[in-house]
Amino acid sequence: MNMRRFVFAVCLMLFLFSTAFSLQSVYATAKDNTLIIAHYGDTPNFDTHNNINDNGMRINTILYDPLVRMDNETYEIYPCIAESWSVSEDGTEYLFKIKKGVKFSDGTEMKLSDVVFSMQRGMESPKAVPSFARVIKAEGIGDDTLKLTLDGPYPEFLFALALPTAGIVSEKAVKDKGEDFSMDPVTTGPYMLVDWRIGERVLFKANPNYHMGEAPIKNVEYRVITDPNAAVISLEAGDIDAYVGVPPSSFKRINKSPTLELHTGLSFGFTFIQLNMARSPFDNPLVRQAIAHAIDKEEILYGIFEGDGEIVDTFALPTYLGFTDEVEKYPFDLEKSQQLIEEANLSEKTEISILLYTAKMSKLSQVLQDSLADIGIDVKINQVERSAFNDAKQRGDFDIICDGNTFTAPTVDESIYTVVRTGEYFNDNGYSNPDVDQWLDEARVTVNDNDRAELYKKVLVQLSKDLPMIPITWNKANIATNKNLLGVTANPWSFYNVYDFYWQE
Amino acid sequence: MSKKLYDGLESKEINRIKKKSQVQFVLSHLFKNRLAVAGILFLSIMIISSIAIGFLVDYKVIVKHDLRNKLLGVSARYWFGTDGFGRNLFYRIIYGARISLMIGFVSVAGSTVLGGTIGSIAGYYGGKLDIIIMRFIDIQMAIPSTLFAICIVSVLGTGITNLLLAIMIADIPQFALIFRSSVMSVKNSEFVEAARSNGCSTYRIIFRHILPNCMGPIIVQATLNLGGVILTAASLSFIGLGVMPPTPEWGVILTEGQEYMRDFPTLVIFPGLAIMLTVLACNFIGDGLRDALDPKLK
Amino acid sequence: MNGNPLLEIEDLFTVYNTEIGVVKAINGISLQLREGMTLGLVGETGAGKTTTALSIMRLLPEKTGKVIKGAIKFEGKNLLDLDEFEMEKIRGKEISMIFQDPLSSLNPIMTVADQIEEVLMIHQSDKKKKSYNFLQNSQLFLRSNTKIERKTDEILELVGISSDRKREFPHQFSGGMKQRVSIAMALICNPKLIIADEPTTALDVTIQAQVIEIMEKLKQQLNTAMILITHDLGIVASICDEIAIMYAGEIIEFGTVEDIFDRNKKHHPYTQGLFDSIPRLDDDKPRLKPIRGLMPDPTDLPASCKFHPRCDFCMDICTKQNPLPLKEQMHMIRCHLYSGSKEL
Amino acid sequence: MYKYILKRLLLMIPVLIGISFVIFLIMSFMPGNPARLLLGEKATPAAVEKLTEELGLNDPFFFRYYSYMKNVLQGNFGISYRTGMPVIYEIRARFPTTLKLAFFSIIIAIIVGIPIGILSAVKQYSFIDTLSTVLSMGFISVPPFWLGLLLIILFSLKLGWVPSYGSDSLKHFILPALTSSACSFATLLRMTRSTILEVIRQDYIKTAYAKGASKPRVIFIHTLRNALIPLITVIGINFGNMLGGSIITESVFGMSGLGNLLVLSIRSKDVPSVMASTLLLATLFGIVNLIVDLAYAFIDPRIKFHYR
Repeated sequence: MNMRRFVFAVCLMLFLFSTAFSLQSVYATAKDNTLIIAHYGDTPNFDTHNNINDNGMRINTILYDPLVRMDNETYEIYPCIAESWSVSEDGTEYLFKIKKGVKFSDGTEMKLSDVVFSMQRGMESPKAVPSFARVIKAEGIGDDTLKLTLDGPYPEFLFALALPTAGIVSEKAVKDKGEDFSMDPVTTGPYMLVDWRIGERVLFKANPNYHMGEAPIKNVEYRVITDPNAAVISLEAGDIDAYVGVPPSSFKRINKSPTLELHTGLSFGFTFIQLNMARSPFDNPLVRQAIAHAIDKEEILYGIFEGDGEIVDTFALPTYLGFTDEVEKYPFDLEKSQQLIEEANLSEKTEISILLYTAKMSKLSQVLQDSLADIGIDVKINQVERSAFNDAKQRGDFDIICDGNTFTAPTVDESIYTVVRTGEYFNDNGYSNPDVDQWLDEARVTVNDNDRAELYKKVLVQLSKDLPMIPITWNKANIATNKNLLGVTANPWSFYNVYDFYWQE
Repeated sequence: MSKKLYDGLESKEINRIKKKSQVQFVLSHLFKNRLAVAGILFLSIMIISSIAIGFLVDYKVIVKHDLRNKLLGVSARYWFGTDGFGRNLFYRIIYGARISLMIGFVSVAGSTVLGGTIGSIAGYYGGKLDIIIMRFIDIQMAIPSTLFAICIVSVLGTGITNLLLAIMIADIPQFALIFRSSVMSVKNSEFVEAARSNGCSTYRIIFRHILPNCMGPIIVQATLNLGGVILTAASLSFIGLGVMPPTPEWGVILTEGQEYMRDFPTLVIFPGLAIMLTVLACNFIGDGLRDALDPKLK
Repeated sequence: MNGNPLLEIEDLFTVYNTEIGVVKAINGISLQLREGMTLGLVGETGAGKTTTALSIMRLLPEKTGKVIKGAIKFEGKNLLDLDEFEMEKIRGKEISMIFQDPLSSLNPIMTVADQIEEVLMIHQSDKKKKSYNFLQNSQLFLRSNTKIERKTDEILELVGISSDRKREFPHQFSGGMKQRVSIAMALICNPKLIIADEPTTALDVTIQAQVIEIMEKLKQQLNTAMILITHDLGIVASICDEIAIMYAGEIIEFGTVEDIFDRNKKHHPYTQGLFDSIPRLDDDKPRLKPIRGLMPDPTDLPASCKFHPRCDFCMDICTKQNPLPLKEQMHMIRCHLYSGSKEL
Repeated sequence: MYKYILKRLLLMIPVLIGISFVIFLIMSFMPGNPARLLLGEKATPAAVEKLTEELGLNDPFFFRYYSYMKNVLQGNFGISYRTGMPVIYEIRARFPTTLKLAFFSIIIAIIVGIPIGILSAVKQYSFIDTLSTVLSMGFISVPPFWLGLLLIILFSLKLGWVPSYGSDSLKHFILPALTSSACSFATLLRMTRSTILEVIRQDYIKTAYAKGASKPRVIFIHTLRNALIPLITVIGINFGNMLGGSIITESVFGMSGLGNLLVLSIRSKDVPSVMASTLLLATLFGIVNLIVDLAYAFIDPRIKFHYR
């Protein structure tokens, strides 16, 4: 009797076990010809105008077509949905000629109204800001021309439009599907969404109606591998074909591997140290200079960044308009640094802390901490979560920040305007120089390139004297791939258009 | 008879004799347990060497980077090799014992005192107060303690003190429960009745009569928890929510080493071994104490 | 003298190896029990009565308990020579045992019937298979054996439990009822020998009488030999044929009921003491006379007479030499008091 | 019995409310503005302010808690601040991974822990017993994340037998399940050993031997089933611990389960996700406890009576 009860209990448990397993069936992927690209995280959704997650934007790059796209290496803007474009004299009006015969993934024809609708939708969405922040009006002219009006001249506008936050959606699908659109989008992009397992993988197949011809790689899988070291192992094992953002500690290993290839390129972003000028002792320029002299950029780049980046002395690369080498430079010199500190005559010993949130910055800050200790400044490292970091930064509640940034286009305005211009949203360290403000504002409305370059030069030189922030290295983007995968070049945003990739025969 | 024996002795004296003999009894049992002795030895060595290293080596050497010497293998100069910053791994691990053990001892002591107070109050007064306290404990027990500690750390921020606080708070219910049940079982015993009828104050009853009589299970639990706390602290540091680098905490050393794990597994193996052996030592001692305090459980 | 010797114990020594030291529990006892007879084993707690029983059953604690010398012959076979498998066939079938505390000697999570039937099933399958397959004879596979069920009902009726209650669990029974179940369990295979280890100690006095009555009745019916371990002289007097009095692992006096209970015969001072510590109505002594002192430490027994530290008649020789048994027919005494005479 | 189950389920409600309150309270102290998280760093202050107002983040704490709970009771767990999608989507996708991991681990723990525990008890003080005692102590003391890393180094990196990462096939569960079962296997082993030793000392075991039962029969039919009662409690507690421990294991092996979600969400102050996953874990914990209590009734006839 009680034995039967016991058996029943065992059965009950077995049943519970089995239900747990049947909740989700394990499905296999078709490995043949499927390109598997891994990323560090998953996307929240598939809505181009409502997704500024890194991984989401990577996915939307192949799911959606923007009006224009950017070349990975030359940064040249080339046509996509827009066949050609023209800019008005004052730089505030853009006319785009829309390509004919483009079909959505559901087979319907794309009309000008869809493009206009997409632009308007983007303008309304707070998350599509990177593309539409400056757009004030979008309208269709005739049957194939789109006119976008900006609030002022904005030379980087085409780069903004090339971002995956400015994809073209089907007006009808958006209106019919409502909220479901973000899970089941209708797009014109080279690939179509097949399946999504949250937190694990997204499957795509080539869009047969793609207006530039069907993609050479028919099936693509985006896999989530949060640990970059694990991703490298998977790459070596051949479980995945590509990984975006390989950790520098694995560069050697990948370069040695006979089956893998590492593609690197400079990105739109740099690593810097920001000093809170509203606080003592950083209100003293001598102290800021002393700190700049105490940073051994070479040691940082080769010792802890494993050579991933390029040492810079200013906030622009030589290819950028307005780059100058005449900026004030602060070579690594502890004696000089110490001397400056003595000169600054710091009265009281204040508690100084370095605020940061990433592992990379943690390493940087440890080296910085040691260097500052050498010149007699004791600092504490305060690593926090990203949200807490942003919070403290906005409130100006920090002494030193170690951080990196990313921006949309390769120009000086993009790289520093919002950070150093008085009153701008990301200017959190209390820096304010009316001259710099004036030059930056003037550059924005200056259409002539030479005049703009002059203004930027002045800004960069002034910044190197004021030292509100100290540039360390220019960041690099990378993607490691299977050697058989061709057509791969590093994209400065790390948004890869798989349409360009093909398998070696 | 006993009256005659103790005649002329102050009652304090009697207590002292009684206590001493009890302690001696427990200790003699404890020292018969080979594993417990091994645990005590290991822990003593750890404590002594971690204190000694503070005198022998400058803290700056322990935390300062030396990138020319990074990722060296085991050698006479670097017994455990060097880490990704070129720091001496051996020094860091030995110094790490300070931090881990400090977190362990302080947080266990804290949760024992706090949990003890709450549990004793609940157990002694009973009634509605007990019910209310128990509900709170139920609630906290239903939240996994790691999760609870993570939540607290993310509010307070990282760092040794906050980590310590978080673990301490997360451990309170366990101790409260033990204290409560011990107090409840002792509360109604005859000698407490006797003390009460002699007009002892509540305070005196709790501290002089009840608590000394339920010390056994509490000491055991505290020792066993010591290991658990060291583990939790390391875990939290490991997922980046505990002590911050470059402080040589074991979990931190492990996380830093994880990056190089493939080519330099020793960077992961040594700090892990340090954690494991220390926790093992605590558990051996705890087990030994339990057997010594309550031989019938063996 | 009816029947042949069923059980013969010859010069048995049993020890327990404990942490404190070697406990000498039995120090050379010899016994004989004939078919159908009842032997009472009497003595204080710690005298080695239960150890004797466990030695016979070969159920001494595995790690510590050990028979170091002697023989236990059951129907001529030395039980100590048997392997475990052969011994299992004897336990429960040939020799069965009733334990002291009915509250704890029944498995709390098996029904009464399951526990009784188990004995039958174990020994039924013995004949068929030699394999060790224990699951084969678990309840799952032999549930609907009507023969076994009928027999269980019978034996339950016999001990006075309605068979309606056989699917109940031990905790639903009272103490006396549980002991009846134990008795039923011990008797179901018609064993030749029952060892009852203080079967009534844990029970109320009224229940004790009932249980004793049932045991007596069944013994008569089934003609089973029995070793009754007790320290209750009253029970011994009522059902035993022979009595052995144990002290510190030795039998210090042995005899028929008549021998022992005859106050005019010579007795060991310890036996005397035992009788003196029971209240007697026909005696006019105003007070009981307890035996002074305690049992000696079993790890450190005196080499001489074990009782001498407590003995009122202690002589020089008692502290030096262990007395040899003196016999008169069945009656045996080990004491220096009587060693002067050749016979009692 | 159904009444009892219902009563127990009802009793869980105040605990769940308490948990939700505690977590909500803690999360409200966490720095960071969810609206900014939702909109990203490049969003304009005006948009952030607007969304903050829309989400009701400027409301007083109790009002926020009240409206959150109201929504939860209507089955609406809110929108994740991190992903902008309904929380329930992600939880539904991740929950099976965590559950599977916990089940696999507990099964491993049972399959390995109980037999070794029995062996160790039956052969008390033997070499096997000492070995298993020391081993189990070792497994209790080993940091789970470290064990995970060692297993990865050995079995994925050096030997390449199993993948180190992910959660899509059964193969991926081997190392994580081994890792998270280590501690519970050890506690189960120790518990099995001590309860069996306890039960073996009981009189009814002597009775069973006296009946002529063989040693295996005594161990498996009489001892084990009685020992199972405390063991089930241990299994239940361990299952609960595993749900909590999944936080560490999943982050070592990069499995997309609830634990991983919790860490991600706490780090990004994603209150709705944290709340929903905590409540789910706590509910599960309560249900496991209930199942444990019910399992008692199946095994121990003495307990069943209290339910009626």
